[in-house]
Amino acid sequence: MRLHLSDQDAAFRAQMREFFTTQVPQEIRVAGVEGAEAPHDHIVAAQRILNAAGLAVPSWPAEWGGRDWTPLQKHIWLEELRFAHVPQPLSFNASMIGPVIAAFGSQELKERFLPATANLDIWWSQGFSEPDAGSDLASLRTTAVRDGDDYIVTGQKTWTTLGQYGDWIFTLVRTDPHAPKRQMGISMLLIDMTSPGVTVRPIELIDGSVEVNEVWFDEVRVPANNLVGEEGQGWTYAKFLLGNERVGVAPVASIKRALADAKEHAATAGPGGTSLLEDPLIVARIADLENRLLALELTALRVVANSDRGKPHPASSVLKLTGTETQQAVTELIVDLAGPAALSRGSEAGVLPQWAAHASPRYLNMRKASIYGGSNEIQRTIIAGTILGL
Amino acid sequence: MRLHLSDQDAAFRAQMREFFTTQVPQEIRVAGVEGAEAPHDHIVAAQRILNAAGLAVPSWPAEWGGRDWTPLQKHIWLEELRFAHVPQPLSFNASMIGPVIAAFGSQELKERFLPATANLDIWWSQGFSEPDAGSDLASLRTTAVRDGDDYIVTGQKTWTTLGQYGDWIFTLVRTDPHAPKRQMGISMLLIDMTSPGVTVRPIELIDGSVEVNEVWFDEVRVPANNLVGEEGQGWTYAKFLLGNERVGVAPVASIKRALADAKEHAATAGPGGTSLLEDPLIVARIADLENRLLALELTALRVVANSDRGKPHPASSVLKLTGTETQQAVTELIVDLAGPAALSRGSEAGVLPQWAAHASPRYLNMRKASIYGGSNEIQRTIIAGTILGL
Amino acid sequence: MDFELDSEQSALREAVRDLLNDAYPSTEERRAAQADEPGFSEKAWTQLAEMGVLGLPFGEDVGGMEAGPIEVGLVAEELGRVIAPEPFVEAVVLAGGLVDAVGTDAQRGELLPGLCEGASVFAFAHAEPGSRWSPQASTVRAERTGDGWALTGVKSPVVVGARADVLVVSAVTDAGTELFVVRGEDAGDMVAGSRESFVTADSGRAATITFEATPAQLLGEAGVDRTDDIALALANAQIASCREAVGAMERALWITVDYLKTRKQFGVTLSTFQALKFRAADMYVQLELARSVALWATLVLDAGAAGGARDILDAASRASLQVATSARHIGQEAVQLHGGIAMTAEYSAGHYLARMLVLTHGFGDATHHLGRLSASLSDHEWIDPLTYGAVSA
Amino acid sequence: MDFELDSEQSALREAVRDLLNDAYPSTEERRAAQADEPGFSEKAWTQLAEMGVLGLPFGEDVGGMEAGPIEVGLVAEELGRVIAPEPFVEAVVLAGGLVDAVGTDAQRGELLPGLCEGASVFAFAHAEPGSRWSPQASTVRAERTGDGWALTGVKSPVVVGARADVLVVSAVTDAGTELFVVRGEDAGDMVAGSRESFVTADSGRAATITFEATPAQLLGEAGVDRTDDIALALANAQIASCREAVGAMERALWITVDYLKTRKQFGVTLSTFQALKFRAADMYVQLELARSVALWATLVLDAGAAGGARDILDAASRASLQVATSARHIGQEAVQLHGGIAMTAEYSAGHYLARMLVLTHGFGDATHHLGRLSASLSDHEWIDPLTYGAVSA
Repeated sequence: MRLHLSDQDAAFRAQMREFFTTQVPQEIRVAGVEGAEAPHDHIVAAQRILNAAGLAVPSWPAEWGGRDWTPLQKHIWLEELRFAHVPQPLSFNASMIGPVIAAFGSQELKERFLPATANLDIWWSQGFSEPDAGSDLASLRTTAVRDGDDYIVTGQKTWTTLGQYGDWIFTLVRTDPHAPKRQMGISMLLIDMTSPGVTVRPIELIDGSVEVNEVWFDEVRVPANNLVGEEGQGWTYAKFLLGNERVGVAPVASIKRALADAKEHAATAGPGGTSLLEDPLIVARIADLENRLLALELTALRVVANSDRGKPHPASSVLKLTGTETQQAVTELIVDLAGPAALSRGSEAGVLPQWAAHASPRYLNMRKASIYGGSNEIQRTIIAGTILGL
Repeated sequence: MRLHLSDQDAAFRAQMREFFTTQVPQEIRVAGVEGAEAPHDHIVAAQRILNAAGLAVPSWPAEWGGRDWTPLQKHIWLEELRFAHVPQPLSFNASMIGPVIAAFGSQELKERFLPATANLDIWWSQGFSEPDAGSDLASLRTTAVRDGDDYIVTGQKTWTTLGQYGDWIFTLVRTDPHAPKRQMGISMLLIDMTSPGVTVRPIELIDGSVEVNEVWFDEVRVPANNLVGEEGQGWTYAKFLLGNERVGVAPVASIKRALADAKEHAATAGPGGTSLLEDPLIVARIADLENRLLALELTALRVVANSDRGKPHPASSVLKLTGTETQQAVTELIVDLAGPAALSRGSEAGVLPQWAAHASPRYLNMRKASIYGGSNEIQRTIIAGTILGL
Repeated sequence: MDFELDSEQSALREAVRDLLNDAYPSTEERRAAQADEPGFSEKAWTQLAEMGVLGLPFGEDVGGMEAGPIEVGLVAEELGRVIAPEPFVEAVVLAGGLVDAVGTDAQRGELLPGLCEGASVFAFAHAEPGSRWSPQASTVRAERTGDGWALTGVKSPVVVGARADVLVVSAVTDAGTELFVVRGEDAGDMVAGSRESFVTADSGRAATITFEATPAQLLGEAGVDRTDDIALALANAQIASCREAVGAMERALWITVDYLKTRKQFGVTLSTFQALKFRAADMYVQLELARSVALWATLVLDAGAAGGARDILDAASRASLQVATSARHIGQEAVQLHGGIAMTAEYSAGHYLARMLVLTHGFGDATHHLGRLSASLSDHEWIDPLTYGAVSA
Repeated sequence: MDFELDSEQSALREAVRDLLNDAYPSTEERRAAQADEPGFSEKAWTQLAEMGVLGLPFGEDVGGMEAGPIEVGLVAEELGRVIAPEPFVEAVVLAGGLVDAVGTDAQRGELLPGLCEGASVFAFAHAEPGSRWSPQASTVRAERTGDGWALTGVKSPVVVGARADVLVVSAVTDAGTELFVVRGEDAGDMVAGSRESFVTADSGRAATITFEATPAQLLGEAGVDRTDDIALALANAQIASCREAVGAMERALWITVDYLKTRKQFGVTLSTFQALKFRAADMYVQLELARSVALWATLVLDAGAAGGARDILDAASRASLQVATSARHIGQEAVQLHGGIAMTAEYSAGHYLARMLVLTHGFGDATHHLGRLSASLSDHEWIDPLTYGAVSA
């Protein structure tokens, strides 16, 4: 057991910090400071800078731009990136479809898609969820019927995050409606979103933002060579894709930055610019959150340290659950720090501080964290079943 | 809608407060101040004083000592009694078997038992729970087999609170093992605990106290005229008995007294007799608990006010749940106020304040509150099912 | 002690409920009403006026109904049930209440009839950037100009501040904090200064109002510090706001229960999952606790004449602490138990969360009120809710 | 950064685990050990000494093993797993640690070998009635008597204070707080004054010790205020205590999980109830969070030489806050999910709750440590756990 980083890892950390804070322009990083999601063009610009430096897709195979880093180094890379407010490489590209194509795609698919995916020349969207499925992904109803060299795809996807920017979409479709188990008839298909018959409709969220979309496929003709791997194996690839990330499950550094910013804001958020850090109840809330975050970070580090030995650490299931709860608690804190200004929905009225004006929409938006990507109820089911054997 | 008590009820309240604080000797009331359960002889003495004044069993029919009070008056009576630290009339007598005998017993049973029950000349114990039943009361296995004018009772009961003092025990026994539904073969039988074959074994609890007991019946011969009401109707009587109390479900005044005492203790519990009420986190905890208790009290008052109209108020199910949680939270607070003295188990070492020395055993003991008498899980099931229709 | 409505009050509740159910049968109508300025339905506002609701707390001499906090509270609760965007609490209870309490008879007679009739919308311009629920003004100043006054400074956020034609404004004077009235020429303009409307977290509207030597009329007698009047008016509005939140909580719970009963996942309805049922039960517990304290605070207001302001401010903080705690719990659980659909603006659950956020934040959040109650902890040995508002025994 | 034990450490853990599993295969043996004075098993104490456990943190010159916080922590965690009543943390880590840190070489050589061999039991007599986890003495005073010292005043509670034959006592002197050693003539008596043993909430033993001009030997050099030494020793013990609590939490969780799997109610095992499963999952989350911070605090201690006492005290408070929160949650849920049986002394779950209460209370409760962390909140922008105990960058 040893607390400190090895000299090598400490140097790696310094190098990452140096790169992110000096090589990524300030105007790209600063938008995040006030708590809003990074805008589309910042995400693209940041990923291209990272990719040029070989820092966009470190988890991929080396021949496609990956780095032979240890899990701890990947963790450090991601946490330093987040802490510097650099927009994270688009997860649909870097963490989802990229690794799947690299692992299961044909050589042709790899050459066609991986470089453009790493460089965010293609903006990928995810077409998994369907309107009535919720957490029950395998009940999907979008069909792909083989017709010569094509599939004809018909159906509807929803919760397609940032789908309004999508160039391509990776989808789960039902190719065999008669498969003995419903997981078996599913395939993974890559679809050009400019194809005739594809319609994208943005869904307005409760904070007034547009982040997710519905995507309709009306007899969309898709070349069969856009199939990933084998027909009927889509469920396997999807599980690989969703279980791929051991590192970064909980956005520790993002929460840490948000909490540090909140503390800084609190120092002048009192009447007449006085400090709210004179209020012992507010101080205790922040101190308590710092400690919860510390526990989360250390648990993430334990999971990372253990991944070194090749087996996933059982505590990894804790990270999503605790990570979202901590993240949400910080947004609640910021709403309360904002005081009367929390009535705002982030408008540019000018006289209210930006962080305060954005506090409520951010809080409302972050309620999604415990729902999307495997709800906290699903996480508890996994812990009870997989770890406790209940 | 009106906040204040009517003049009549206000006078009633003053009268009760006057009686409890002047007619019940201080030495009986003071024992409760330090947070321990009232001793056996105090309970007996208090109930006899109350009974002599017609204040022991107000909910019974008037001919057996009851009073024609409104639900609000009964509430006031109980809360003033608790707030004055008067040991409450033994619930097994006053709230449980007394009303059952009055409602379902023969005239002979009434005359034989009710006056002695009201005056605590008989100390009743409850024989419902069995070792493997838990919350599933109807699975009981103690049998009563008819033999001439007697029943022969064999089996085991457990969790018999204060059974070590019991003169008589009211039991649920299975008289018909072949009944089509297991609830139907159950009868209620009154058993003299001095009968041959009755054995009582005290169970030590985690706080070192002895409060509950196991009771064995080894072919105990019980006269058949000790049967309450009709054979096979025991489940109905038990439900009547357990659902009898609309008033007093949550011991609001006891919690209020404990919290007020805690606040008083806190004022000198700091180093060198200084006040812990200088510590804003402790102050906030107490203020928060006072408000939770207020919400509980007002909810209890709403339930009482509504009982006036004859239908049970749906919010009554909330009282047990919130009452036990609040009660337990106060014991947690007191443990923390006690500081290092909380290591004690209530011993009479002398140099530690009694309230502080008793803090931990009290805390441990009160964990029972959310388990006994319908666990909080059962309460949630009732709320979800009965009120929400889930 | 009695928690039941009398028959007139019940009739009022039914009438208001019917009106609001007609106005807002679904989320769609509410979204439509909030889509454009002023962020609520002028038609519903007029209907409420016609029913007498906008004049409830005022005397018959100014066109009001001479009713009390109980009637005000039940209206607020009904508004909360459908999360109606009409600014009843802000315009009538708060701004109107201040005019009624502080204004001269002439001012009351001049201003309040318009409010009662629905012709006028009031707003209380009080919060300032950086202020935190203080009853005092701090940066907006009033200066004498000949026989009148002029205001300078920024107020924000002011709920319905752009739409209002009567602004009640707090400002610093030599006497402390005094109150002023600024009337728009029409609904859109002031004589001097500017108003900028923005969308609020619950899709309503508030404004940033900049006064630049804006002519204003002093409300009431000159030279009187109005801090206590403002504190009492805020407490009044806060209690009504708590009732509005209780109405919203109740609906949010039942919407969630209905969803659990009908929504299928993994082949069964969600209501078969015990963990979800238990969480719905906990929501119910939180609702009933909040309802109890909010009703009680209404009764303390109702009994308030004898007991004075201190009990009312205390009761308002007590209600706010419980209601804020319950509302956050219920709002968040309503969204979580629904899942993704509740994140969308097309569905109602998220709007309930957003509305409850605003309702439990406009007059101080839970931490704020816990701090206030902490400060007075040593004033009492215990709390006896039945003696509030009475002459101390 | 590495959270794994090396092979020697793993071997130590296995050996300690085997010893303790033999000593306490069930609740019955533990109850028997606690039934009479001194409240723990002298036999197990001797066995731990034979294994070298009681000398772990001390130098070889005094018969110790020259091991560090990592070894101490893993032993504490094993003791916690079976909630063994042996006073390893109090006697070895705390009282022994003070003698080691503050005592002269002569004193170390005189006292510590007996502790390492198991012949001697140490206690730290520090808490005073009314004191609240301060590193200073306040009412017990030491006076010079010729060439020695005499102590007067009351210490309580002193864990294993009646059994201990070497008492390390804090007392007020002109220098501030100094440390003294009082040795019993034999296990039962002191030269002057009295010790009264009482049962603790976890069925162990503590004592009230009354000093009446009791002769005492000064520990270490004269005239040095020992407040910082005491604070550091308390932090050491506190971190070990956190590890002990983590061991207890882990077992409490698994006992509960086993119960849910086997106990039948309403005709099915409790594990079929989703609400109970989810609560077990939440217990696991609390366990892992507590384990992470407690392990980290051990590592901060281990790295401590470079970073100094402040980081260690801070880490101890951070660990204590999380561990106290988790332990209360897990302990209470373990009892609740068991139901009535857990309230009985014959069953283990309640003992785990009681033991965790004591473990998370002896060195300050959650509110106390949250208060400490609040006081230093503005000292840092954020927390970087990997740079603790290092020379500040």
